[in-house]
Amino acid sequence: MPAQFLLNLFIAFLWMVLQDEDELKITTFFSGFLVGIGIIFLMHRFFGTQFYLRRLISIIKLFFIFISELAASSVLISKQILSPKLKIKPGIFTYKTKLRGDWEITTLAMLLTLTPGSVVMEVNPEGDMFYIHAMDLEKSKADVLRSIGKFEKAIMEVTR
Amino acid sequence: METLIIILIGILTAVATYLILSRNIIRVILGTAVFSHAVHLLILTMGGLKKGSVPLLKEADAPYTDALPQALILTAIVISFAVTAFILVLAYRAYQDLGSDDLHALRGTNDE
Amino acid sequence: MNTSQIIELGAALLILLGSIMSVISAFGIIRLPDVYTRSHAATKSSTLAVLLSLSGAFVYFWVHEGFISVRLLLGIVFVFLTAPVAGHLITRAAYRSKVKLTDNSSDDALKEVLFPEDK
Amino acid sequence: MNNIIVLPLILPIMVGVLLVFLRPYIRLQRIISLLTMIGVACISVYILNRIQTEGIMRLDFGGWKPPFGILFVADSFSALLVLTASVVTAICLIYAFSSIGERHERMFFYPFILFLVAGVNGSFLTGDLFNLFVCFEVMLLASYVLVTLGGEKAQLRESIKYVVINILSSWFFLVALAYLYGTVGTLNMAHISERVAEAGQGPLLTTVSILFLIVFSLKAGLLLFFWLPGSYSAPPTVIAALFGALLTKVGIYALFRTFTLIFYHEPSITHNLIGIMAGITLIVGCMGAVAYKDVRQIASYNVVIAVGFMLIGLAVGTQTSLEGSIYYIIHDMIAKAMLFLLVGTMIVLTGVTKFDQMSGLIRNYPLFSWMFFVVTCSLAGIPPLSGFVGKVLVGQGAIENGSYVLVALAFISSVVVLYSLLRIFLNSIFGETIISPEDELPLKKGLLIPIVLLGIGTISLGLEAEVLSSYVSDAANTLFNPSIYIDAVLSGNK
Amino acid sequence: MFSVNFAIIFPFIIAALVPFLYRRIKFVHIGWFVMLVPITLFILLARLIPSVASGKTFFHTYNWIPSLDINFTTYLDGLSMIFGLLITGVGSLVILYSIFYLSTKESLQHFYSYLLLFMGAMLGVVFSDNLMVLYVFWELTSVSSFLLIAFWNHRKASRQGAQKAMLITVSGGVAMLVGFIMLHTMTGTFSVREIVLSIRDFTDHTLFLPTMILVLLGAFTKSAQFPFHIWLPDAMEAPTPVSAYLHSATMVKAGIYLVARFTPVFGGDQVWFWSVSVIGMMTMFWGSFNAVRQPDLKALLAYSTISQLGLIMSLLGLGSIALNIGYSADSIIYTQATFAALFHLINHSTFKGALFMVVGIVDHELGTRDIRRLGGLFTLMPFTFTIAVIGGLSMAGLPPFNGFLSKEMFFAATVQISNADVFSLQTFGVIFPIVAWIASIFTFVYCLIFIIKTFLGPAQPEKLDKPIHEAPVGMLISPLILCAFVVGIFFFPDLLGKYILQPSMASVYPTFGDPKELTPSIYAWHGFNAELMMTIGVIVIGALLYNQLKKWKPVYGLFSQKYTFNMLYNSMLSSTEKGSTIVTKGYMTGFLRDYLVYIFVFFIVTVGGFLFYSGAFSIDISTDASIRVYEAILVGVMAVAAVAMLFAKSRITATLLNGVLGYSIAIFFVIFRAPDLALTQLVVESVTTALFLLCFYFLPEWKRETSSSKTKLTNAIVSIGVGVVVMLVAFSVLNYEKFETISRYFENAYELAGGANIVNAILGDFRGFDTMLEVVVLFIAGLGIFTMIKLRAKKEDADIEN
Amino acid sequence: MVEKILLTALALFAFSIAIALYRIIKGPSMPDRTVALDMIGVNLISSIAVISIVLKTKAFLEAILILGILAFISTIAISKYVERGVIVEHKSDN
Amino acid sequence: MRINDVILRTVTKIVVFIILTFGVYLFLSGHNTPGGGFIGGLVLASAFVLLYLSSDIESVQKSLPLDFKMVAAFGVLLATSTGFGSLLLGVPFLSQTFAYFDLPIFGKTELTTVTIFEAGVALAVVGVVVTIILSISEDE
Ligand code: NA
Ligand code: NA
Repeated sequence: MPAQFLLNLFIAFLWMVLQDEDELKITTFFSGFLVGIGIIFLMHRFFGTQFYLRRLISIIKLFFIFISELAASSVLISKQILSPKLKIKPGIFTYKTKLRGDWEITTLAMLLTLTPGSVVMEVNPEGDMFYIHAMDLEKSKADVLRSIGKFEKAIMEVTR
Repeated sequence: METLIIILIGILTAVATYLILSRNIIRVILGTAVFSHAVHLLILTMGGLKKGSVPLLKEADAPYTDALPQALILTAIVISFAVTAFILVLAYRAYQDLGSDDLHALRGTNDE
Repeated sequence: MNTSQIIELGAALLILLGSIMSVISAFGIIRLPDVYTRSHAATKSSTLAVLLSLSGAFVYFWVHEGFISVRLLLGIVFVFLTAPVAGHLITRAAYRSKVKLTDNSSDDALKEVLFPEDK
Repeated sequence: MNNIIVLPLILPIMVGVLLVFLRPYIRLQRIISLLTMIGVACISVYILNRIQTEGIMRLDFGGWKPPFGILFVADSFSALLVLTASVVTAICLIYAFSSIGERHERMFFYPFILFLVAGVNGSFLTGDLFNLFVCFEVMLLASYVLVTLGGEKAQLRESIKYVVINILSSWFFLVALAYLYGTVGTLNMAHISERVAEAGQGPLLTTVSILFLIVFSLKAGLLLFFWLPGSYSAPPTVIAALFGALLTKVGIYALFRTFTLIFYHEPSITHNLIGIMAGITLIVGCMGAVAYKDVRQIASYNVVIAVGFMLIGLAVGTQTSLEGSIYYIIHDMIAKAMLFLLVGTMIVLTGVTKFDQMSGLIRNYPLFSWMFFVVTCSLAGIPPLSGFVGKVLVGQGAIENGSYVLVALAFISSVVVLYSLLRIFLNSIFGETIISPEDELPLKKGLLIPIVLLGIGTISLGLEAEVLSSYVSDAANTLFNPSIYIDAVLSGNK
Repeated sequence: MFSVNFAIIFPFIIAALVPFLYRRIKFVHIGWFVMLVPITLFILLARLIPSVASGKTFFHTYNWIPSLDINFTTYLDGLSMIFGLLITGVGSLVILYSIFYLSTKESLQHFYSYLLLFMGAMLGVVFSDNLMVLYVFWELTSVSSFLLIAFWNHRKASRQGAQKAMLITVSGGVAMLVGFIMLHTMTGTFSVREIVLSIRDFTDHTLFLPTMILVLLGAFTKSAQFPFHIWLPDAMEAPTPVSAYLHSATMVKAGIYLVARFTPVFGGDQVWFWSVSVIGMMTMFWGSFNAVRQPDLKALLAYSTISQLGLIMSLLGLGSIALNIGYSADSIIYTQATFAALFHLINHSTFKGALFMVVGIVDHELGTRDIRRLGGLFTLMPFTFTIAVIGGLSMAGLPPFNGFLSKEMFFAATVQISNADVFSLQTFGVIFPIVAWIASIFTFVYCLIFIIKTFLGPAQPEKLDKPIHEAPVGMLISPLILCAFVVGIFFFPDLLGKYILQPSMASVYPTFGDPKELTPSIYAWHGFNAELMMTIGVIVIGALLYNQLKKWKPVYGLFSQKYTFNMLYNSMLSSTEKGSTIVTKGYMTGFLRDYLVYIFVFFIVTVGGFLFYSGAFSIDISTDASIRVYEAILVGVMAVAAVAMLFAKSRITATLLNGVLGYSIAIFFVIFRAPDLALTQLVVESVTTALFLLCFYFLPEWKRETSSSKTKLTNAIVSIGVGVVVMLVAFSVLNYEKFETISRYFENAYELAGGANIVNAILGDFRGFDTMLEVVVLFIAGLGIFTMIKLRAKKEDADIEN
Repeated sequence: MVEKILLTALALFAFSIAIALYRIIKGPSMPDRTVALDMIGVNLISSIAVISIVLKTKAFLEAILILGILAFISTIAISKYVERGVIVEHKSDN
Repeated sequence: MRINDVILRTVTKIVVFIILTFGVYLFLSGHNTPGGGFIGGLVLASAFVLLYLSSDIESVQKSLPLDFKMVAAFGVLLATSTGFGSLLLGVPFLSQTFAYFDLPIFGKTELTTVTIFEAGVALAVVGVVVTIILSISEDE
């Protein structure tokens, strides 16, 4: 994978030189780098390894999953708040995660917490059990569990 | 605006005065904190409010708002921070050794 | 109305949306029954609100002054990074300092782990 | 280049910080701090003499011309006070060597003392009103630390009051500065003076000046001295001595400076108010001085009395009375340091605090006891000790001005001072010896020498008053004619 | 040429050397060396008598503080010569006497140091021309007297006596000092001679009368005049040589000297005449009246001294009338009073000195001074008895002793004054001879008591600890010499008159031409005139009263002990002390809250009061910047948060509310275009909140304020007052538009200081000095906090001193 | 138009702050107040962003980030205080 | 159940670096935009505060073995000695100079003695704030 990166740099440099400008500009270099990314993405199979920016893509993917979840559940919460009568039954439930390691756990916990309807209250000392507070246990537990599944998958794509 | 802020300063001052007259040391310290809020606003107001743009030369055009009071307040903020830190620690050290946070109990035994 | 003005208007509307979200979540912390549910409102809806308004500002400065504010971007990232941690810590602290859940809470999986003696 | 006039402030600060790095080397700390204070004293002598030949010295920090930058202005008044403060501190340091103990010394005692002096000297020298506030804070913070240093119960108890009241007075100071800036729009004292004169002071500026009066009165212990007796009797002897000698003087200096340089247009209001306050201060100070048996309390109320006395000179406001006050301030710095060292040492030697519990110290510690007698006479203004000249001149000025009530109070107060100290002398120093030779604590030379040095100071200052007279009269002249100061600051940029 | 300045300094130098000499010289009484000082000075002075008698004066100046017109100027004239001779002459005799009186076990080095100190100071008083220097020495006499009275300071009575003497004489001295300063204010000089020359121009000055009274206060306290006489009996705690020297012959006469010296200044004034003569008369009467009832010989002599001082004082008062009338043939007659005063001054020193020494001998040899234990000593103590008789009869005013002469002149003066036709003396003048006569009767009585009860009658050896025996020769020499003078002056008074008194009359009446005219010839016999009749009356009635003493002594019981001046003095001191304690502890409550209330109230009253009183208050909201909705809401938030702090039930709520305030202020800093401030405020507020939380760990949760509702109401009123005053002044300041601020200058920050951020340029450059010190402040606080936490009081240390 | 929208938004943010203040005063529990304080911080961030637009200045953008940082730190501190009383520990349990 | 601070610690690891970078930025840019020694120092200090909050004194001290008192003292010394330099040069105390340089990487750069002064300020602020917090926290 370092080879891919070096190549990308080379492409960017080349791009810059090819522009034949009066002075060396960072912006030119940057655009060359973007061009290089495109080229290498197309050609990465020739290296026999994965595309070196795959993680970036996964991150972006994770981000979008998250944004959509956030928006959806925000609407939900707003409705609940603004409904003339509060009809919620909050509660705490547990979830045992497949994820391991500080970074994975933290990321999942944060995503869970950010999506409305759930807050991670505790992580057990072993780091594999979440205690989650749900805004409306009966209705949103299913939602939350679905989201968790999506998040876990997306996270593992990034980290593993 | 100036009138409003000055009234606010008056309220803050009155509150601070009431707090500083308390028996509890923490209330007294909070009183000093509110006092400094009030005076920082006062310095700014006395220097004239909203009379110009942000005092950054490259950022905006003249006329600029009076920068000198701002510099003075900055100094005052830092000093009052130092003093607050000191008196807080003093308060708890006094509590540790004298066993009270009530200034009535910290009256002191003048002789006779 | 040229394009940049339209975009500016869009940015302003984004901000307005953010402020409305903010008020809603503010209502949330009044209406909702306990600290745990309130923290839902606070950590999420207001995160979204700040996200919206900062994005609006970012767009505005980009369009209006051609200025890409790294600070605003950083601010957005920062809010994202910290808001959930804050929510997590507050609710944990609340529970550990024995702040009660609202009466109509249905389930409490933590109670047996943290305060088995209260059962 | 007048850079030399910043040294009385910057030298103690830098050395103080350096000493933090030298924390384990106590002997080295002692030597360096003493040398610093001696150095500052020498520098101020040099400054004082240069002022006589070249006029007021001024240093524009960063080269920014007044009124835009901050500046130090050294006139004879400031330089005299800086000199006295440095000398007294140097002597007190010697006392500290044998009294304060390693625990304190290891806990940055010397840096704090140096910072205190730096703040005091800075307050004397600065020509900028906001900078005066900052210098006050340097001094105050150092004093907060020193008053609690050691953490005795009484210290903690009294220091809370001391700190809170000083925070309040700093707050008033800022409020006053805000008002002043809102009216005259400047911070340089000479420039303020010019603008106030241009506006003819007027009711609003007079109102603001009263606020300044409150601020500095709190510092000086003029009428609003409630913090003083407690906080001066709680800390270790040497710290109390430095407080007694230096702290109130800074407030007094500020009162003199502001009400001669800036707010001198409405003396019928401001100076009369000062006079009333000084009069009441004298009365209640006198009452306090005879109300207690605790020797430190007595000493503290003597500080209050002296404050009232010195301020009479300002209230009267003639050149003679100003001159008298200046003499008296210098005298009081030396004599009060001496008094506090003496009473503190008495307490250490006897283990009790009230004069009726002590007796016959003169048999055990004759020289020490005579020093007490000297300071008693000196503070009572008995000639030819140092208090005399100031007393006469203040009286003379007040009589010339027709302020007879103040004259009466001032002179009666010196009898009360005599009485209050004579009570200690007769009961503790004289009388049956109750300390048997085997119980007698040795009086270390290190404790006696500084006291004797101060004693020599007060005697020689009285006998050799002429040495000071040209400086003092120049100082009074500058105070009496504000244009001298203003011209030196605002015209002829060097 | 011998300088008088040297005469003054010389004793001081020796006084300083005595302690060192004392350590070196063990084999012989140090007094012998000390005695050389007054002897030398006496001889030096005596050599000048002829020149002074011929009208010459000596004047010498050493600069001391020339810029303040305070110089060490001495002036030797007739008046000062009398005193100089007395001081050195009696001084020599007293030291001689003391050599035998004080054993070498006493701390002689102190004794003689003090004595020399006194001698120098006393010489300084009488020779100084500069009033300030005179005052210096005046106070030094008080100080040295204090030290001598407290010589046996382990005795409580000694200490109390010393304190009383010092307080009264120093107070008088202070009053006199003020008088001197006033004189300077009037005349522009501190020189007595110059004042005498120029005083005529100032007699109408408003300060003239106060000055006179203040100077008299100094004189009266020093000379133990009624009602300030109370210190003198207590001063008898001093060793007897001291009593003989200071408290009869010299120091107490400093007041007399002062009055004599200032007679040419104030003497023409009616007030001067009345106060000096009446106070003198009262003192004379009161002293003699009280002397009679004293069982202690020394106390008897003390009251007798008071009485005699009164006599001299009144004579000076009577004599001053001549100055009012002016120099004329008629007025010469009144100067005789002054002449008598000076004459009696010398006589008194001789016989009273001798009498004190007698008492000293009795006390020293027999161990008591109580006449109830004494009697019949004359057989075993013949020399002492002789001295006592000579001195006592002289005091009683009998021939052939000098007291007779001056007493007669005194009577003559009182009779003359009653015939004067100024100051309504025709009506009131008769009081003088009457009082003089009555007082003289009592004087006669106590003289008899002194002689008879001590030396005659039955001896009471059983009441004495020691056998009755004559004193050693050494102790008798001095009183015998004095007795020689007592007798000698009676026989050769004109010698004294010509050489000593005549030049001093010139000092008192400088405008009266040739002093020879003022110097009468003194005769023992001048026919049967009024004064002789009076003297005979005194003897007859006095003898009768003595005889019937037991019958009328209960009269003294009428003067209750409660209402004596001594009691008044004591109760004044103790009630001052008590009152002060009550008042001081009344307001110095130790409660921080009270102190703060005082300060706030003072602020409200002075600043707020003056704001309205002067009409400085003004308000104008028309120039205000506009208010936006969000600004208004934020102001509301701050106001509510602040007020809510008052009602917060827990400290952390209040802390959070304070945080809200801090953050809101930051947003106002944003609104008011202060980015640096906003940043700083935000960080500082957060760190402060964190500090609060850190410290809360060590502090308990706060309790409800349990103050009374009255306290709370006061607090509320004060708080609102402070808020309102701050606000109103702020409005007025805002409306004050006279000056442009200086900060336009900083807008060139980029050119001047290379910074585009003006605030930062101010902080880092224009006002970098503030910033530097601010860092120091922060550093001190940090270091101080570290120290406060790490350096704790040792548990075992007592809570007295570090 | 844009300005009016922005000022409205500002008023709404300020209104949210006022509501949060009510929660701080009312409580009842400390975590409630913490939540509200956090909320005030977040609204202040938004407000500063909007004010920057209104004043047409970038001078306050630093303040936004700082406020984010500080709100976070304050929340941690208060939570720890509520939870343990100690906010800085000597030595961690684990 | 023991508290598991994993989330806090993990996030802090990132956040602290953001804050530190930002602090340095604020300190350096203060001459032209908001910031400067004080604010920079305060922000840096808050980074340390965050470290102590999320972890504990002992472990922070292990990876950051600084005596913050000395840091503060050094800062004060630095700030005052820029003033002292002017004494040696014979210009008024605390005279600051500035100049523009063309530096290889940074381009046209302004270098001022104020920067040294402000560095001293920043160090002092960091040192003092951390000293205060540590002193209190270490108290028993
Ligand atoms: Na303060
Ligand atoms: Na104004």
